[in-house]
Amino acid sequence: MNSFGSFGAFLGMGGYAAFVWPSYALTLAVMGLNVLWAKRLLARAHQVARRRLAIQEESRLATEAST
Amino acid sequence: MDVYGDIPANWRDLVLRKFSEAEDPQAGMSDFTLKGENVHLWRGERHVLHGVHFSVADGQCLQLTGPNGAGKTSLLRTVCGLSYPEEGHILWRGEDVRLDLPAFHAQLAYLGHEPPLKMELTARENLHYWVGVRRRLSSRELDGALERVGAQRWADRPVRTLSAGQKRRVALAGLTLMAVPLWLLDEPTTNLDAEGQRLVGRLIDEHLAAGGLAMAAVHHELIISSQGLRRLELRLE
Amino acid sequence: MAWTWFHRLASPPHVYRTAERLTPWFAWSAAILIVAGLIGGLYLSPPDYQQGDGYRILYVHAPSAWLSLLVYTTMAVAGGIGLIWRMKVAHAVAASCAPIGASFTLAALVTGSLWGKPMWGTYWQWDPRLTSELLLFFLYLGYMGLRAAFEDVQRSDRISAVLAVVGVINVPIIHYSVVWWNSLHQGPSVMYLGKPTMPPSMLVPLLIMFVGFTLFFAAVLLMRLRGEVLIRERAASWVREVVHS
Amino acid sequence: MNNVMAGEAERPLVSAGTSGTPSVFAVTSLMLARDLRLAFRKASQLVQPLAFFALITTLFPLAVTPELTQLRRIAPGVVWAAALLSSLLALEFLFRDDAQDGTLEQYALSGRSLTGLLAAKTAAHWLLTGLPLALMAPLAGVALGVQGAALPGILASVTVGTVTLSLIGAVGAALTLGVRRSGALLSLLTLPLSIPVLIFGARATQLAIQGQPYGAPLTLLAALAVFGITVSPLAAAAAVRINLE
Repeated sequence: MNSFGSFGAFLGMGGYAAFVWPSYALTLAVMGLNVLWAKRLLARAHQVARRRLAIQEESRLATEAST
Repeated sequence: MDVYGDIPANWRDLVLRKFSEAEDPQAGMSDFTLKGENVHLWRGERHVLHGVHFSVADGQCLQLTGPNGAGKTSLLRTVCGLSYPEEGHILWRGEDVRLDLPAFHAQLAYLGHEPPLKMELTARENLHYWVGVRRRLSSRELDGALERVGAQRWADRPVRTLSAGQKRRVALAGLTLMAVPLWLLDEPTTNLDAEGQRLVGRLIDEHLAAGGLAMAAVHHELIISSQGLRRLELRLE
Repeated sequence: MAWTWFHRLASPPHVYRTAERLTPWFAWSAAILIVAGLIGGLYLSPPDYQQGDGYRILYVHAPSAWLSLLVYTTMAVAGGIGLIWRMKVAHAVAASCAPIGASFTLAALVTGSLWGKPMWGTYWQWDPRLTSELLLFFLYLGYMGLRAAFEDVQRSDRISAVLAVVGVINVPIIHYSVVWWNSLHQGPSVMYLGKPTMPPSMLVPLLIMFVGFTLFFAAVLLMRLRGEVLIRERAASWVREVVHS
Repeated sequence: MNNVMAGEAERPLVSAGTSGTPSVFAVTSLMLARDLRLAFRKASQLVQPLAFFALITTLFPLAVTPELTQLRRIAPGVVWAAALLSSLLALEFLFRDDAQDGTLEQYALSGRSLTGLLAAKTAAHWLLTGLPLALMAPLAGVALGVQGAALPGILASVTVGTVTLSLIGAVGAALTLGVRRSGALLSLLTLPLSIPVLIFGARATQLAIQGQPYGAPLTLLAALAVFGITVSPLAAAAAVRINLE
């Protein structure tokens, strides 16, 4: 079924371990970072929107109070 | 086709306009009027223009007043098509100016805060290159315009050596040379002495008498004798 | 008008809610496919007769390189739509694309050079594919630099859209001029990508990875898009609902 | 158009009639004349790129070797890298001066096509920087040990190549018009797009030095220039309008 006799051979990658594993690690890290950045962007956008709504609410109340 | 001619800003709108013209031969025959309908403009986070309405008929001058930051300059820039209103329309003779901006631009002259002059060129050269893009100018015409604003004595000095008021006068000469019906002026009397302010008033009066229109953002009342003076007060939010 | 459905579809609240609804679907199917591709590529597929197990880098390198191009194209098309129809949502899509594309371009570059070491004996060869990828990375950097140079989001959107459209026209020109240049200097090119003679046991995991990476891009794009749409939306009542729920 | 005016006025009618509208040719030559006159009043700016070009060429014999046989080998690279960098030098101010004193705004509002006006400005820029560089390139070639027979080839390739460089530069300058201290960003935007010019230009120069026919890369350079002429002014005009907004 597979090409590796043992788990050790799998980790060894036929002598190419030093190139194969870092490649996979880097690519998965890039994917993880992308998800993280996206979550952070979304959280920040929510925060900004909330602040903006609060300011609008305040100025609305102020104009209502003055009239 | 003329490369410098009318290039449609937006092909889709142009197609629509072609259709409406075909259906209504009267379109485009309405007055020489400028109208703004419910103009909203945002500048970044700032809501600068809140649904501004105005109209200017032939022979009228609309004077824009209001404190700094009320949107006078923004309104002028929106009217001339530099800024794009988020909502609302600017209508020129009943037609949205966005449908054919180059044709609208050919009918207007805009003077901003600073006179649009090159410091290295003389007043005469400046007018030649600035107005020459729009229309052919004879040197007699140029001389006439320079004389009208009292600039003939220093017309051949580099603009760098002129005072702020003198530069403003050169810009006014350019304005009259454009020979267009619509003037959009941002603080036209800045840096001018009392005589210069009267000159601006005289130029506008003559322009209105000839059937032209003007819109001017001002801090000090314009000195105009024409009956066509109207006001629009812009307020801060 | 025929355009109303289009505008309703592209209205910010509709886009925000649809993106929210679709994200998990894309994310989970991407995760499943990528895990399947990893197992297939790292474990099940046979070693290459020439490159042994070293060729397995292909399964992350090639999909990354594919995304680097796909994302740039998406960004340019979205930017172009935003420019022509003045559609904020399209600009939000373009803004979401850049960091994703740049990061995968970097991944393609580094995995390519890690692959090059055992194959060429050096980490860097001026091979046309890697060179084009490097230039693409510079294009991304320029785009992001230009975007960051403007404070006003509207202006930043529109200016960078012009650059993206100019860039996407130039990408093929740059690529083919680099290929032409390389053909003069005949460097060693051992790498192969999707050779038609690939046995199915090698090819299937690769295809699974391509689809998985694409779905992953879609999922991250939709997440970023929600943020970018919110940033561009001003006083809208739907924002209140979204933010406070 | 409608010249319907009330009253008699001494000055020209309030609407410019089509009879008074200058032709395309007249407007183009007016713009060219203006930019050339302005440039000659600030002549030091004209000389700077040329001095820069000469300086870079001088660096290589000092840094690598004074031996002409070896310099001849790297001459194409030196000439083209120097041309690329020198053409960047004057770029930042291509539209900036006009934007700052408001003349660019006047051109955008002149009713004439901004695309055409910017094309004329780009042509002036090429006449002022590209052409002098091209005339100087053979001199640099001589200094690098190139034989006389190769000089026409160098002249031709740099002449055609700098046209495209000016066009790419115009887009970059228009994009970064609203950015303060845009020098580094401008290089980041324009250099990757200039790679095809570098490749074909250096190749044509190399073939000329080796005494072989260089028609093929020169044709490709010309094709790039033609393509640039059709795309660049449009993109520059779009960018300028956005930056004036």
